[in-house]
Amino acid sequence: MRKRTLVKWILVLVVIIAGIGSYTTRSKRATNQQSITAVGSTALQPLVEAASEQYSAEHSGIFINVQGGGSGTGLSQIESGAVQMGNSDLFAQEKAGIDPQHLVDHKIAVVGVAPIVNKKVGVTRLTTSQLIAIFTGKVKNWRAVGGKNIPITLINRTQGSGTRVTFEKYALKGHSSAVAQEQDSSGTVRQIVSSTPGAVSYVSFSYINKDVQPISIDGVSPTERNVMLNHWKIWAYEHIYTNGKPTGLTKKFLNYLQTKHIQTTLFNKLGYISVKDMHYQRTWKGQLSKESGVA
Amino acid sequence: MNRMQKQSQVAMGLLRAIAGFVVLILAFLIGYIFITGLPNISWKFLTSPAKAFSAGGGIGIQLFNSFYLLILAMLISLPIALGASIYLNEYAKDNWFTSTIRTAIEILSSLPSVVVGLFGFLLFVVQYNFGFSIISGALTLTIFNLPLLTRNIEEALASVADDQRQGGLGLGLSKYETIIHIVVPAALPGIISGIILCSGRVFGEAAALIYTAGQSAPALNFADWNPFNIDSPLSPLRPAETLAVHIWKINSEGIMPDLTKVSSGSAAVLVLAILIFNLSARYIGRKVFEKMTSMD
Amino acid sequence: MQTIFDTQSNERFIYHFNPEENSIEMQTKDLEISYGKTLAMQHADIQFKKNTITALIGPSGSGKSTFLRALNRMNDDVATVKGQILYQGVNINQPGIDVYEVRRRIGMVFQRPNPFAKSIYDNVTFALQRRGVHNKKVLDEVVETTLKQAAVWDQVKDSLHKSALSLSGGQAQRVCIARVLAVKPDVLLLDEPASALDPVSTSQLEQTLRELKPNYTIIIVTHNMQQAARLSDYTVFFNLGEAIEYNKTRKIFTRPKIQLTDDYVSGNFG
Amino acid sequence: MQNQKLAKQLMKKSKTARYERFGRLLCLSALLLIMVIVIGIIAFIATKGMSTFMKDHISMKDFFTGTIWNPGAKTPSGHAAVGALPMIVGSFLVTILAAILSTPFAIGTAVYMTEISPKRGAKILQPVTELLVGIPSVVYGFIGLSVVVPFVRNTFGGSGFGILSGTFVLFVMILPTIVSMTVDSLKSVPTYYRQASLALGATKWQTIWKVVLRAASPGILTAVVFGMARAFGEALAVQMVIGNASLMPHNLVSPASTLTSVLTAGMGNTVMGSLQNDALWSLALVLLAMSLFFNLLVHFIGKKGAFSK
Repeated sequence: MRKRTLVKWILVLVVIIAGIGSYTTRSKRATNQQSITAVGSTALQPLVEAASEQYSAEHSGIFINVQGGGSGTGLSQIESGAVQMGNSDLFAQEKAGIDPQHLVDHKIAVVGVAPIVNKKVGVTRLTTSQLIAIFTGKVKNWRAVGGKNIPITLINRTQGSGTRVTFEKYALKGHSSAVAQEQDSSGTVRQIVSSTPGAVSYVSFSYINKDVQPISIDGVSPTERNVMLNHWKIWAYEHIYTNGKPTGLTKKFLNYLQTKHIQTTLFNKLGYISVKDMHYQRTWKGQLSKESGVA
Repeated sequence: MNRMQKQSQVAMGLLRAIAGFVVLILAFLIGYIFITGLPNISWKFLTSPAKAFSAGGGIGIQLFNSFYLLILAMLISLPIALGASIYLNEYAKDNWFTSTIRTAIEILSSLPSVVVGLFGFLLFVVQYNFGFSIISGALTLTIFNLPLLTRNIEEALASVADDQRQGGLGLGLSKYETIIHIVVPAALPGIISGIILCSGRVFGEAAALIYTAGQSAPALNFADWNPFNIDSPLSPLRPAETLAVHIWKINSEGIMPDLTKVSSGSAAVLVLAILIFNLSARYIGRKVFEKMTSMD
Repeated sequence: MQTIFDTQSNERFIYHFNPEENSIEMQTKDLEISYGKTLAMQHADIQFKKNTITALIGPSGSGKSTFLRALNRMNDDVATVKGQILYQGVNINQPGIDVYEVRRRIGMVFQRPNPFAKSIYDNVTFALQRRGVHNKKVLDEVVETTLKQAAVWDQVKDSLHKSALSLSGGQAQRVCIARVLAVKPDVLLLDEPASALDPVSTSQLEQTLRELKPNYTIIIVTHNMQQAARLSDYTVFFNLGEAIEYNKTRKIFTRPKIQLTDDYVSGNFG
Repeated sequence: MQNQKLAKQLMKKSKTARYERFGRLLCLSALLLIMVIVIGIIAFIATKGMSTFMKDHISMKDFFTGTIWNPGAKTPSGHAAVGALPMIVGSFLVTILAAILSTPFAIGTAVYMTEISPKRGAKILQPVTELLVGIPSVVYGFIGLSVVVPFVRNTFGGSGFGILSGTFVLFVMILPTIVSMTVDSLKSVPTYYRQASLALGATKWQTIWKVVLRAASPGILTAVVFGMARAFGEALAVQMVIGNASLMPHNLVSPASTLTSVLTAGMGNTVMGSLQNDALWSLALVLLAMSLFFNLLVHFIGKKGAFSK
């Protein structure tokens, strides 16, 4: 018993010494390390994360912490100043409960959104009015729009999701989708559409793969080229917001995201469209102006 | 009498069938996870870092994070849960106040973990400014874990026969000494299985961690074990995506081409890890128990 | 010698020792025990003589175990105890008394053998270790003396570091007695210590108690009237929460003063 | 006098007594810490959840009886579209059905593990059930999506998404919890109960049914409550198979939603402090209130059971 007490004290001592030792010998980098945090949109997360890794690799002692959490979280956290960058799929103005006054928008990329259907419905093209009829629940069977005799299963993204807002605004011309199944992630939506007969939903271009059938609207197919020319109307910006003008590391990193190197390599891999390649710009209210390049 | 015997036989048969059916379900589940997952597991998969959008990513860091967070969360929550369950089981009088506490704890355990996660987010990440970090995650997991752990330990303590306690008291020992040195060791098998149960839950938890430990796993320098350096694996202030969070993330937003492979492989690794964890915890528990019951 | 005959009812007879006699180890005065609102024991005025064995007998629910447990305040958490409990003249049922010290001096052995999930050695030395005795020599000696006193040394001396859970009932019970002896009590309280034992173990246990008598004051609750008759010097008969008769054992079993006692010891009820 | 010396010795606070006070305090503070956390979370959810009614002035009636969920918008009849009824009904149905379905299975399995074949139970079933607790919900969800949903679609019709699929997935998910806790409570029934019953000539089945299960019933009830609690709080898995549509369920195979699924899905997409966000916290508050209700109900049943025994 007494031996045990001794052992206990020795252990405590060792831990303390180890603690002091490791504190004093901590790497010199630690003292001049810089770290910033980006939070928000899960759609933008992979891009920012990949860019931050490259940036950290190129600049030692820099630490960029990229988290998801959703656009709502991104905007609330940047508004409250808890983080340095807030990632969002939507304009801050489009989001209820956000005061956009102090927020500075940095449009990082453009994503296209396309309707997708289960491969067995036998439909590859629709008109806008057909699409609206389907999503508002007026048409209930694929036969009515030239497909097979399969009932339509509607799958929505969650209310407030950027993809859904974009889709309702530009594909359904402002109509709200009928109340139906909701899923809160693109991956799940794709999985459900690919496995459920008669399912229809919408995802951003990067999620389209061989398991699902993308739909052309009014004869325009969902391609990046068509988005750049605004022939394909269903697209949106990916934003990084800062609280006030960006400074220091945040500014450097945002600039880094705009470099040609990143925009050509990472963007292509992820299926994003560079803002520079766009022939048009759009305000949050949807007004178009024929200008290319970044703001 | 004969009819009774027959009834008993039928009932026994039914019970066996039920148990068999449950085993079948469980076997199917585990089989499904392993069959889809195991072929994707390789040494490289287990050790290399994840890739966001190209094939061939691994889960090395996530695996380490999962274990590290689990250990931290357990280190924090175990003493608290033990103390609380001792109080509830041994000291608290059986009155409305105690039952209110019990009810409150039970209710807490039914909250969706995302709520606990958001609570942790607002408290630790934002309020205390710990950021998306291991420490935020571990504290949130502690909150998530405490109710069930307390409950399980209390159950284990309650199953120790009263004469053990009286034996201690009859020797002039304090209640506390009796509990710590006699009741707790006697309850150890039950406590360990409670810990295993909770560890499994913690290990597989995603929603509570998304907003606290974060969903990114920056590269770690496995040569540097100084917890004060931010790229050290031990650093409590680095963000740490766990395996369960990783599975959740790639399933919901992943765009890498080998998504299903990574996802099913990760799930199999997770289940495997829990299996190994369970077996070793059991083994250690038995050893500890043997040690306590034989030699000092 | 002085006896008090309860004149209020002819149904009680409580033997009292001469107050000058300095050999009373324990004594209760007007003890009243209740569980919540239920009264479990009242008017208990019993004296226990030093270095004797006193048996407490009575039918189930007569309060004998409750009474025994009150003597070293084991009932503290569950029951309310009123009245005085004198131990060597000191009232131990008063606030400020350190119950742990009381229980050390007045040890208790229980109905079912309850060895701890530890080795035999640790079972015996545990309480001492908790009280800060760590000297191995001292502990070894205590283990040997107490196990010898409890008459179990020869059977376990080669397996002291084996788990006490592996012992048979009789051996376990005697290890439990050794465990109590290790803290050097003055009084031993035993609550039906033989009820879970076979006849051979029981007679060994009784022999052990006889051997302990010169050094300890022993109070034993028993269901077994033969056991009370052959083992004890004094006997208290309880019924329905009252001490009905207290006298020398010989008298209780041969010439009880109270009819109820007669009925009980001759097996008419209980 | 010797008497006084002894009295002094007995009146002195011994080391043991101090140790006892210290230990008791330690345990109490652990419990208080948990209480602070519990109260903190409950207060946190309550304030957040009440602000829908206090700050945003939504009427309770609209919230609890409305069937259209689109916070921020108006229903066609001009009320605020924060009708939580579909989710409440959905949560209720899924939880109750899953509990009803899994309780007999869990009890059967637990009885098998403790009464019929303890060896096999300890060797195979217990590790397996403990293993299952650790499988992340998202994996359950995906297995549900690829196995249960098609099964329900092909067997019962509909799209496969709905209460029924949710029930099946939850059934498997809460099974381990209920089984292991039931096993614990069965084990704590003293062996002599069984022996006494068998000695009276009761068959094994009668012993199990009339003695063991009866004696363990409070523990089993607790196990079921905990199972239901898990079902209640479960989000990710249910969300994938229930369809997650805030519609009143008209049958078991039509898409529905639960409080947790809507809550989890919506949290990241709303802005803290906005009506949309507050409404989600109100759902959390409802969840809290409902599990309180269940809890009290079971305690009540447990007490009744204890009396009739």
